[in-house]
Amino acid sequence: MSLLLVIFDLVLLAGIIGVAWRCLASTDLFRAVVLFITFGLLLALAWVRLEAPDIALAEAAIGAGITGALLLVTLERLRSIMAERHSGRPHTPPPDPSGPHALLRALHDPPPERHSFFPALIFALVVGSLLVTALWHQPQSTGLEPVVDAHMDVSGVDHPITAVLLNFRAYDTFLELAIVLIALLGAWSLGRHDLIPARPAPGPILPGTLRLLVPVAIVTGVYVLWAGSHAPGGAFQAGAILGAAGILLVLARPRQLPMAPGIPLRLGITAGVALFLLVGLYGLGAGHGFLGYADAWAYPLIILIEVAATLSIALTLVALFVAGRPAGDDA
Amino acid sequence: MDGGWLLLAILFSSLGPGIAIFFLPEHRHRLRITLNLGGAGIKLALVGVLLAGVLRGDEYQFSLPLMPGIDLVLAADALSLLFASLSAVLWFVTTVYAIGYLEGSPRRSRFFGFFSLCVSATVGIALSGNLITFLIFYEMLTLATWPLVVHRGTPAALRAGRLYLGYTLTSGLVLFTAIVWLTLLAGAEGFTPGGYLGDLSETHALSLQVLFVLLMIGFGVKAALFPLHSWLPIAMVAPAPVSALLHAVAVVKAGAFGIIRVVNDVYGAELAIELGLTAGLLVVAAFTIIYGSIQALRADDLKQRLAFSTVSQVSYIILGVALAGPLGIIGGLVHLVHQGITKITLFFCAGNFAETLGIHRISELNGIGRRMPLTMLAFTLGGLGMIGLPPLAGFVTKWHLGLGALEAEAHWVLGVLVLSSLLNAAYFLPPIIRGWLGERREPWHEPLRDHAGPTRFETHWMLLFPVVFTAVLGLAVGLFSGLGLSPLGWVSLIVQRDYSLPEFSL
Amino acid sequence: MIEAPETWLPTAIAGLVGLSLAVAVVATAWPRQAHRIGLFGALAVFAWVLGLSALFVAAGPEAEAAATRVALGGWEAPLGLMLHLDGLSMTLLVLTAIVALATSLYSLGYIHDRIERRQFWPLWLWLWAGLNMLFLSGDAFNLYITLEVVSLSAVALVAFTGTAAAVSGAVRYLLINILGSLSFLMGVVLLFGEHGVLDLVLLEARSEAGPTERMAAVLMTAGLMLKAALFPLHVWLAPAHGSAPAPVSAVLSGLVVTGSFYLLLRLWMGVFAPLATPAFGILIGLLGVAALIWGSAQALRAGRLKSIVAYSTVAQFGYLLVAFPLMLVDPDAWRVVVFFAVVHALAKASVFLAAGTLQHAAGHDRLAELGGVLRARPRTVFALGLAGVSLMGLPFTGGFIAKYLLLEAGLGTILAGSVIGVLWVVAIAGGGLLAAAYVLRMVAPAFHRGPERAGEAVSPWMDWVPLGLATVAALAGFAGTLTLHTLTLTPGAP
Amino acid sequence: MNGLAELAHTLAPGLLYPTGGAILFAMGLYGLIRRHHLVLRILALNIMGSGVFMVLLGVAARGEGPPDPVAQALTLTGIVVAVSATAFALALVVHLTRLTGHAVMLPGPPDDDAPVEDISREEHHADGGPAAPHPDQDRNP
Repeated sequence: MSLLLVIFDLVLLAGIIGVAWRCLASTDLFRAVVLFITFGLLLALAWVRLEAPDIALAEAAIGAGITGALLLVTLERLRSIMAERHSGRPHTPPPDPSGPHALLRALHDPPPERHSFFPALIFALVVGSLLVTALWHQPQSTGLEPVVDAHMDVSGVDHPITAVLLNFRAYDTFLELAIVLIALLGAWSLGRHDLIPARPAPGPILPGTLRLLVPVAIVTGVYVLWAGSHAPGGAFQAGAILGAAGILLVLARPRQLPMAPGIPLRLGITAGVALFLLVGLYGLGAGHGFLGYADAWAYPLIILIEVAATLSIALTLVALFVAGRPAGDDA
Repeated sequence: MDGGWLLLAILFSSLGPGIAIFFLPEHRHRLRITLNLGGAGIKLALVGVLLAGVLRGDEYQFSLPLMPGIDLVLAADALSLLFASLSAVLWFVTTVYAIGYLEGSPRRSRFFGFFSLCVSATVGIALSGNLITFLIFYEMLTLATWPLVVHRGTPAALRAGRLYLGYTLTSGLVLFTAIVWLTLLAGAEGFTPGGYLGDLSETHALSLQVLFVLLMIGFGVKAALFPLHSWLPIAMVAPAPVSALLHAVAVVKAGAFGIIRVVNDVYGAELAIELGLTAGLLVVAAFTIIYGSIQALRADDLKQRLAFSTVSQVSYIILGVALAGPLGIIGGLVHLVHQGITKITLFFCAGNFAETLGIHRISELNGIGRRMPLTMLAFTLGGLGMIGLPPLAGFVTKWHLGLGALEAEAHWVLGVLVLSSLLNAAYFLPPIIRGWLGERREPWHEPLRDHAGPTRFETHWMLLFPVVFTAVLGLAVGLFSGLGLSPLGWVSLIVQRDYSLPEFSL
Repeated sequence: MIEAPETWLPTAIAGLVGLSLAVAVVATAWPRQAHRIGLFGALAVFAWVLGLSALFVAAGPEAEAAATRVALGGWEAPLGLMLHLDGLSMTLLVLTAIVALATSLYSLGYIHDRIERRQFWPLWLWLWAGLNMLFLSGDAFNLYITLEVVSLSAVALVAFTGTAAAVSGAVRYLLINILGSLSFLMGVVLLFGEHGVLDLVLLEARSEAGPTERMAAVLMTAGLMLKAALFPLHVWLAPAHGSAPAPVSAVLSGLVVTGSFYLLLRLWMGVFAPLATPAFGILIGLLGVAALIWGSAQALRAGRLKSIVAYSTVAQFGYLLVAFPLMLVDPDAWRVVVFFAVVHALAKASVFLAAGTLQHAAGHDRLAELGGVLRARPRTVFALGLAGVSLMGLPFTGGFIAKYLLLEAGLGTILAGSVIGVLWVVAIAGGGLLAAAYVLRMVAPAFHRGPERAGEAVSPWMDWVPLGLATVAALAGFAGTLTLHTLTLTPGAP
Repeated sequence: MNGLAELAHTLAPGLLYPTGGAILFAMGLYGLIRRHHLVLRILALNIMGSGVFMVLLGVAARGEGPPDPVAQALTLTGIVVAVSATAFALALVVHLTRLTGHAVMLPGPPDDDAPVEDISREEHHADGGPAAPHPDQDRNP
């Protein structure tokens, strides 16, 4: 049995490493992205094998799903930019003198130069082997599992990961929400969004599928959110699933990006951090410490925060997919 | 700590107006003059009060801890008062001169701002109570002078500024390193007459020797000791008041004063002789005296000649210190004052010639005595004083240096003194002779009159008054050197206190 | 009734985190008023930090009494996250507050377009909050997160001008930052795998010179050196810092880089202390000398004002590296290093702000064509010069005191018998000359004879704030005793 | 057979996966150095990140009992941070391509003396960088 598992592990790892290698060696960007999405899905499998279903869910939804969508839409944007530059519109600046194949370079990367091969290889080998050596010398520590286990009864939830994320190490989670928000603020500061995600959808299939998919996604998202308190799931996975639904919606409505009103949108993306912070400050005032809850209030507060966080994450991920800020935000 | 505020007040009497002047708009002409002269006057008065106090034997000290082990110490002893009074008097005069000299020229706020900073730094140097404080003001002086050197903004001025900074900052770093090292060895002591390193002479003799060389390099650049002098003649591109200040009061003197402090109050003459340090310094000083004179002989540009003369004359001070006996030190210290007064006169004269008649070269001086008699008279007094004609100031110096040489049994120094006096004569007499006896064929070219209109005197009164004043002062310090409050009398007091000698007459 | 300061400290620390986060969140949610929120928030955070520092110093004189750990949510380590305030973090918090307040005031004048303001302020407030949290964090993984908060907001601000140079600088900066963070995170993971805890104090107690610590040290040091642009991992710095908006450059060169450096220092004084060997110190010191020379050489040939300043950051951080071998001989020297970093941050920020004013007035910052503006704006040039003097380490400035102490430590190592100490002393002394040379390059054109061109009008904020900050940098010399005293309140440090 | 069982025990997930993670980390590093296209570099960084997470989860699964929930929570946080950074990086890449026409970062020091505009001046308005070359773009129905 264990031998079979070992063989499974080895095959899985070989697959992951092989896919990663092909992805990094690829000269065609589209191919690389597809391989990367495959890589993410294989990773999710590995996480299941490592008894981390929460992470597997997150990896599939966020690592492979959302990242994949972001990568694909980026490629689409690059293609359209290069095509526009090539068609020689009057106000385009002169093409980059560094290469006559500027269009090609947008979506292709020529094989790397020979001279960097050995230095890079040796460097990577040294780093990798040192890492492996260090790891093989480590003891079989149990980590913090017993400590978490001992405190589960006062955490307000039944699922240890949720307890860690939203109670024991709530500060990290708060900052994580903040990072998602900052990434969006950064993307918005670059300018208004373009219309690329809203290219006409190829045929009637997508809208048709959507009618089926979006309700399912919403139900799944809400379930995953609710399940988070006692089973694998939680705000991030739910947010990613809802975000994915949102992205599909954006994709399916050609030339009709919803005119997002500025103020509600801002409130929506900040709801998660704002509520989290309010609860945290209340804890500080009430003597439970910053980001602390009274034991009795832990569960409802955690759920409240999770709901707000899910909403904000979903909204932010969709906004990151659209990339630029909506015109409404400047009004 | 009593009276520490007096020291601070002396410092701020120029620092405050200086900072205020920076923020004055260019056209606030009168306010700027008021600030300038007010600051200079207050400083003069305060130094007078301090002088009286020190004469009474009062102690003045101010100290502010900057860091554990680093204190900013201001203190007033007789020696610091010598330099401080010199700066205060000459600053006042130079301020008047500079106001006249720069009348109507642009960027006067900047100029006078840095001018005041420069003097604050000089007074700070004079009043420093320990090496670290000395270094702080010494470096501040470097920085405050640079904008003055490059004030004209010509490529030549900027080149001179770069050279000046290159030399002074490098030497400043050497000095910095040496002082930190010394502090590590001996602790952050204040200046003590007779030195405070005696305990280390057994254990750290080599370190002390190396340190002395480093310190001399650090101070030698500003004091223009050979071979570290090359910046000085090139810095002549600065406006005349700046040259005057650089040569007579601030920069060069700061270097010389540093050397005096190190030999007298850090090492102490005894230790310096014991370690064989003064002998080397003596040779360098003597060489610089001769070298500077010979270079001065070769220069046709008047300011250039004066610059090389400074190189030579400042080394008299160092020569005196290096003789390391009471009489030699009297000669050196008194020359600090005498050279300052005399040299500033000469530079003012050169500035007047240049400003009034556009004359820069010695070969153009023919007959100038008839056009500008007072200035030429002042120049003559200065020149003769430098040569050392009795009873002018220079004679007093050389006389004591000679005595000091005899006392130290360094007879060859007498030869150096005689030779240099001959050389002095050889480069100062020609301009004097030309000025009085030479014939001018063509009419004078009059740039000052052309742009500022006719003047009542031979030149603008603000240019003339300082020249006359310092010339008379130069004459007076020579003539009345026997009085107690003359520079010589004061220097004798310093040496008596430092060497605990009984009252002695000359 | 006045309670002992210790009892208030934990609340005040958590309150600082809460306040700076609240300011950022409110500005994000209400961008229309972001600049007003930013201004009042900046003043509030500044006041809070000053109050906190007063409480902190009052809680001394024992280091243990003043240094405080706050369990967030009431969960003590190893389960929960601890905030950690000691003399080192307190000093850097105060530094951050000063520079950030100046930058905020400056930005009021610099960012005046309505739409730009809405984008700028939330990001800037997040950056500031991130820095505050970085200095207060006492948990290895939380450090990674705060580093990310700082990097992402900093990158967004670099790209803010939207020009090709700025965006390509930002992309490079972002990739480098992600790489650095990942390297750091891998180190954290290794340490976690070995010891099963993330809290820095617990880690420090358990760490020894084993393979895990070695590899973690390599990874985390390399990652932080990347972020701090320490030689030879610095190539990204100049384009990023040089093309960002002026207030952002000031914060990047003054605070963000210092933040990474702070973390390096903290780790090497704590978790990795068993690994510090003389040979390692000498290696780092040599890197520092190389950085000093390379950065100065680049600053001497760069054609743009802000590039010169950016390269000088590389050079000045060389100093900090040179200090590492000194710390091995004289452990007390670390306080000097921090003081130097503080003074550098103040001076560097004011130089960047002054450069921004000139750039704004002239419309560019090409040194060769800047003469007219330099001549017409003596106040800004004075600020540039004053801060430059501090960078050179000349009196009266804070830089002088810092350099004095560094030199003292360097000469101390020579006297203690270390031959290579001569190199450190020469580097410390000579670096000042190189600094003088490039500062002179920036200031000298103001003294050239030529026409004056005041250029575009600048707001009073942009006119006065650089001068004010430069004055603070110069007067920092007088705060030396206080700073060094505060730094002694760091338990566990030598 | 005994040998095989021993081998299987040695190659427990707690050792195997961290090793795999280390390999991914090194591989990502290699790709980051070798590839020039920014999208590929971002992929390389993501692969490095996945390597870190694999080490973390592998380490968490090393003990006898259930895996360490703290490590898993940290990984979750890490993944979200990674996706945020990636999203922002991609937005920057698109913006860069729009401005310069390429999305390649070549090795070596960049040209830092390139002219820089000053946003604080009146004539420059950041009313949508991408919108500038495409006047029809902020037309939202």
